[in-house]
Amino acid sequence: METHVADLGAVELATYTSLLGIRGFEEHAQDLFSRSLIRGSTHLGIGQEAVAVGARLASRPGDLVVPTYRGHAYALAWGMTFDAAFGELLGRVTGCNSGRGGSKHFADREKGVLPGNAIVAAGLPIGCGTALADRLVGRDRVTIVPFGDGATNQAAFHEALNLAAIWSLPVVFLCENNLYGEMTPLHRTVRIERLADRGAAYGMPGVQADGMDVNAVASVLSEAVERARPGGGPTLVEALTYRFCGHMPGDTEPYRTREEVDEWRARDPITSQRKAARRAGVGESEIRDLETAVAAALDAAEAAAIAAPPPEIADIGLGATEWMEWER
Amino acid sequence: METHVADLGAVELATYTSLLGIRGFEEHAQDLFSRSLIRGSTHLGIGQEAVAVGARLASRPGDLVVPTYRGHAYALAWGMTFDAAFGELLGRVTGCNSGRGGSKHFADREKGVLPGNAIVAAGLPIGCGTALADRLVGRDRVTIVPFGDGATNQAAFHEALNLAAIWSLPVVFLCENNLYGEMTPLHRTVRIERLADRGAAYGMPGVQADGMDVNAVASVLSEAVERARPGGGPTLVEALTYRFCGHMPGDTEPYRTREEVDEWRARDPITSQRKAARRAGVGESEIRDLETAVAAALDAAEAAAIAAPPPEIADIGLGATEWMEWER
Amino acid sequence: MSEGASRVLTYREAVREALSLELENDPDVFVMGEDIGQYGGVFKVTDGLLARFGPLRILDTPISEAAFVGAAVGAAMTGKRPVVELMFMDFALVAADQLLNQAAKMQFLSGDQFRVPLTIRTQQGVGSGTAAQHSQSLEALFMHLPGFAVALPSSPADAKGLLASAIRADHPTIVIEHKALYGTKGEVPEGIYRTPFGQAALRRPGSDVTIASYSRTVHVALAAAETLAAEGIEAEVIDLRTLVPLDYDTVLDSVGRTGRLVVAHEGHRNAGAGAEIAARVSELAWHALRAPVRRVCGLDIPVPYAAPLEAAWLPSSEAIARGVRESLGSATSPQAA
Amino acid sequence: MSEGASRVLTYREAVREALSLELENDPDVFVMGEDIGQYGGVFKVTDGLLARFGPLRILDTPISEAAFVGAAVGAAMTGKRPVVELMFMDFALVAADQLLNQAAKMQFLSGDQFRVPLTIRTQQGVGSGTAAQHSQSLEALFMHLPGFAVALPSSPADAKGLLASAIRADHPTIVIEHKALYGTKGEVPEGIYRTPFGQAALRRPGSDVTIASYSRTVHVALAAAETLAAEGIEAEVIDLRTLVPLDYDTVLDSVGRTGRLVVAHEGHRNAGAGAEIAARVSELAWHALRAPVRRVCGLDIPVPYAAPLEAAWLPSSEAIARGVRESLGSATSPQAA
Ligand SMILES: Cc1ncc(C[n+]2csc(CCOP(=O)(O)OP(=O)(O)O)c2C)c(N)n1
Ligand SMILES: Cc1ncc(C[n+]2csc(CCOP(=O)(O)OP(=O)(O)O)c2C)c(N)n1
Ligand SMILES: [Mg+2]
Ligand SMILES: [Mg+2]
Repeated sequence: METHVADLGAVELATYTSLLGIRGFEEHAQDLFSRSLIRGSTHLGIGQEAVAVGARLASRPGDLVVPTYRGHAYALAWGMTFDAAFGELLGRVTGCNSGRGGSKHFADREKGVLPGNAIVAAGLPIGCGTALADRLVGRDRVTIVPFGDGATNQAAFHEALNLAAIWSLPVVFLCENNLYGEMTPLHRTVRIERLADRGAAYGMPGVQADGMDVNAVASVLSEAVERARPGGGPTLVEALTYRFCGHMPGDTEPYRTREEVDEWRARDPITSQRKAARRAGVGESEIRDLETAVAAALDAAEAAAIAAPPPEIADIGLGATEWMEWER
Repeated sequence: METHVADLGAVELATYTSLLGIRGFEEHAQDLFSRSLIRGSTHLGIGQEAVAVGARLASRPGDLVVPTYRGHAYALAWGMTFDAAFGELLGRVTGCNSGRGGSKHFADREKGVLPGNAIVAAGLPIGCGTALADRLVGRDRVTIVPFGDGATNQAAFHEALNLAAIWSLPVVFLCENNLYGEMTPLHRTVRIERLADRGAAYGMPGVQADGMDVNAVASVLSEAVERARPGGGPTLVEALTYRFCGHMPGDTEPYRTREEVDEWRARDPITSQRKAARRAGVGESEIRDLETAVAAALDAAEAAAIAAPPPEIADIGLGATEWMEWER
Repeated sequence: MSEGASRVLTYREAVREALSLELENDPDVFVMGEDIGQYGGVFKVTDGLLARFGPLRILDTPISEAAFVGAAVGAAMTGKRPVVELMFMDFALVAADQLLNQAAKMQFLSGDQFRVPLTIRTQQGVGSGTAAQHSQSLEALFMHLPGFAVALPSSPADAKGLLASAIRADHPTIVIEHKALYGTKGEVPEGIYRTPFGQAALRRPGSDVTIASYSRTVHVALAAAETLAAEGIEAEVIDLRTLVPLDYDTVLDSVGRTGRLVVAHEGHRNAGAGAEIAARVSELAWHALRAPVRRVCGLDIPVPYAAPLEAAWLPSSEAIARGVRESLGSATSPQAA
Repeated sequence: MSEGASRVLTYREAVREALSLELENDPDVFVMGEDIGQYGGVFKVTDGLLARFGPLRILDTPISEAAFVGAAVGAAMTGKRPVVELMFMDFALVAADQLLNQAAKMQFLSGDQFRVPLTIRTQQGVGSGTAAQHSQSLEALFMHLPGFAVALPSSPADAKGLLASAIRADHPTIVIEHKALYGTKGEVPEGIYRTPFGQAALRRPGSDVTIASYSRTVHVALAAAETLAAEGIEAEVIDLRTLVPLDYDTVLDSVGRTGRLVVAHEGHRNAGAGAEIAARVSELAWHALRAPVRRVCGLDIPVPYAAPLEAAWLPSSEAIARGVRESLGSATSPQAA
């Protein structure tokens, strides 16, 4: 892949924009939750943005993603609009799922985003299925399935990796190892050092990537994606990352130290990417303008969502199948 | 382990007796099925007997076993009487489960045999649980959990091995790799060469054993059992074996060749063990007498079971919990 | 429903024919399951399909129900029409998350963005001695949690026609065959036809009492009706065919004429399909009912192995006849009357 | 039921107290689940237990529900009394095999050789916006498939007493808490007491209509009863407390006096707990009933996220009051009368 110097600046800036938009969205979500505007819970990926953005960089337009409940970053990286995302967070009719799913279930059919899944590891078999469909049809598409470190102990992980391996499905399993499954440290729930090594049980390559570095993620994933695409089979990619925020609002974080968090914060992918853009020749003022524009776009989308109406009760049957009945 | 020459003969003869009894029982079951005296189905382990008997040799009295639907061999190796076994096969009140379970579910609480499980791999978590109970109580007992090659693709296998590994449970996972899961060859459902290698995904030793050789099984398993007992953690043992009979009555076996079956039959563990007993100094006539005695015992138990009554309909609630209701 | 000629087929052959025709008809249809390809299925339903349609349409899977049901969900969400064979209904419990949390909910929680035209084919019920973990009837689970349409054919013609409808549906469907019916025979129309969901079939007219049933128990109910006819009691036997949607119109019409309803099925009674039917009909036909709705079901304990216990566990034709007699014998109107 | 003093505790604290007392009382009791140790549970129910009882009694598990539920089954079969926290009832579907094919059937299929004194503790229901995969009420599954006793406490006192009973039972039990109740308060007796299964509680006497409910919906029903009282309608509110076994005597006694029954719960209506209650009471109280049993339940679609939809999905006090009014307004006797 050759890139001219001028292009490089644009590329790095685009990546920065994407990261910045996601981070900003998550911070808005934090704030909206604290203002009781988000119902239930919300699982943010602050600190982990480089993995989703790297995944997008490594994939082609049209490639699919099957996110989890911690899935805002993927939806946005795949092109979901802020309007659709804020609308869903707030349960508005303008939301990507018309307010039916909320934070955990962001979906965007047109952009290739399957519904975020709130059952740990349930997206892995589903991702095998989208890949299987593509293989059967002979379609040139890859599915990326992100999930957490804790998910590698869930039943569906095992069956899905094996199925994908034996059928050489065009899917990439992307483990976001943020060291904790909810509040439980990974070392208490597995006895191995590298989760990537679990690929070997299926005859599948397992590789690690620095999940705090968007380009590192993109390059490791590119290889996996481009192996998968022509039928070379799936890969287990373990991105080493960290969430700066709690697992969910209210998480008191007794399971980790301030120092640990600070160490990881020092590797904030947003900060690094800003530097990368500058190194690639983008001027400080151009970056500032961009930052202002992103912040404004977020504010505007949030305001629009707050002002948008909730779904009509009369439409409660949207998405019901033809044989469901919902009169009382 | 030192054994005197005279003892060695007795030991090899005892092992031969155990193998012979199991083989004979399975052949009786085949015959009973063909005479429509066994209902449903029956999954026999003809050819695989050395694994169960080896497991018994490797364990101590009191150690537990959690068999599958292909579990007659384990029940008998663990000391279940022929009467209880035939009784259950035929749905008699004299059966080990009082006729409630049938061929798939042989259980013998006193002998340490948990109910055979008819859901593939479901016994693995249960075996973790008996081992966990022992660990919590500080009891010096090991649980052995046999299952098939196909079961290693089932969800519960994964979760159970991981749980046992992280908690160092006193359990041994004993995979009877007979090359087929029902009618599907293993190489079509996994992409690795050795199933034992799946242990590595859990930080657990994985070892292979010649499943046609009772002493090979016993020696590999002994190591695993004696590592597990004092808290050294679980092992995945893969016994390479073969069933000479079909998966179930009516299996037309299109998935394998006559030659393949014959090759494995040449390694029949019963024949080998007979030779081992002879080599250890047991006389031909002693062996003949034993064979006659075993055959007679089987015939007598079969006849007794055929003559035994089925459970009374009035007792249909045996084993129902206190809050079940079963009037119509 | 039918067009053109018909011939006698077994229930098994009828299912196979539906699969073949839909596989021919639509390249997006494919079939997945354990031992369904080379071996043709442990009940031999899919025999010959691999040879005919090849390994990209007929997929043998590992023993990984959660993965292949989940894969079918994903494939269905992106345009395919997978037909999954679950070898025994009991194994739905190892794939319950994919079935009931995923397939059943994807369309709704995505705000109607993704549809799941998935068909699950399975078999259930008491055969002969398959015992507690291979004999269950689990239709009530799929009835309770909204998402699946649920069919339980009792005849070869319906086994074909309902499966064909299921495969064409744009929503999750489960077609629950009965292991004891595979060898039964009946007239089956040739060619493609699709038996609509939500249309019960009147299997026997009668004026004294209505028996509503489905799957194998329809035949048991018909036998009971014969016994009763000899006693001068004319039972109307309705084969519900699908439980979701359920054709209450036909049931209510019949109860409007007979004033009495007995529901018979093999699944457990407690909170089973019969409970819903009894509750709904009691509400909707309150004025027509001359006796409480009776239920004759599988007992509320696991299925035992031994033959006499298994027989006692099942809703026999004698038990159904007794239910009818009790219905006819019981007080014809509430106290308040 | 109670002895000695009592004080006001939250529902959460009451559950924790039951766990503490049973852990103290019996060394065979241990507790297992995700994030229940160091973190004290995502609903903070088990807070402090690890510090008090140590890691051999309070076990943090991996995210492997099938394995740890199965391990609890095995441990229970060999003499322990495990108490498993399933973080959300929805996750029962990833452990459904161990719950419903294994725990529920081991005693029966072993011919009474093995008992399974296992307790599952979980929480379910609509909280605020937990959406389709974290809001389900799945009690009907455990009611339908025989094996588990099923309790759904509505008050702190019952949350403690029913859990204590469950832990002492020699059979599988599931105690289903409600996520929206954890913060609610009530008088809770000190010390060990065990609220028997199968004994409903009369929460409000009334002569015009009976409302049977359980879990959070009891409070909704009581609110409906207040509304109705203002209209001159006196509703008797029964808290069933356990669905298996179910105290039909108390319900029938009440219906014998009121002649009318409304069943209210959050689970789906179709083939839900209310269906069974309606069917059974219609059969057993046929002569006493002056109107068909009505049901007011969660809608038969998945739970939506948006606030107004979620509220519309739930059985509100207004909906329950409407059900009561319809019951009172509907014809008082069958046509045949
Ligand atoms: C089957 C299942 N079990 C438990 C949960 C509750 N839960 C939600 S997120 C989570 C932690 C998952 O950890 P990990 O896979 O590491 O992902 P992360 O949240 O760290 O991104 C758990 C246990 C669930 N949603 N589904
Ligand atoms: C969860 C589940 N899926 C499918 C089956 C049907 N089934 C019974 S035995 C069997 C094959 C198991 O193969 P393997 O584990 O190799 O054991 P083997 O029978 O060869 O001893 C299958 C698929 C089952 N009982 N349970
Ligand atoms: Mg994590
Ligand atoms: Mg095998």
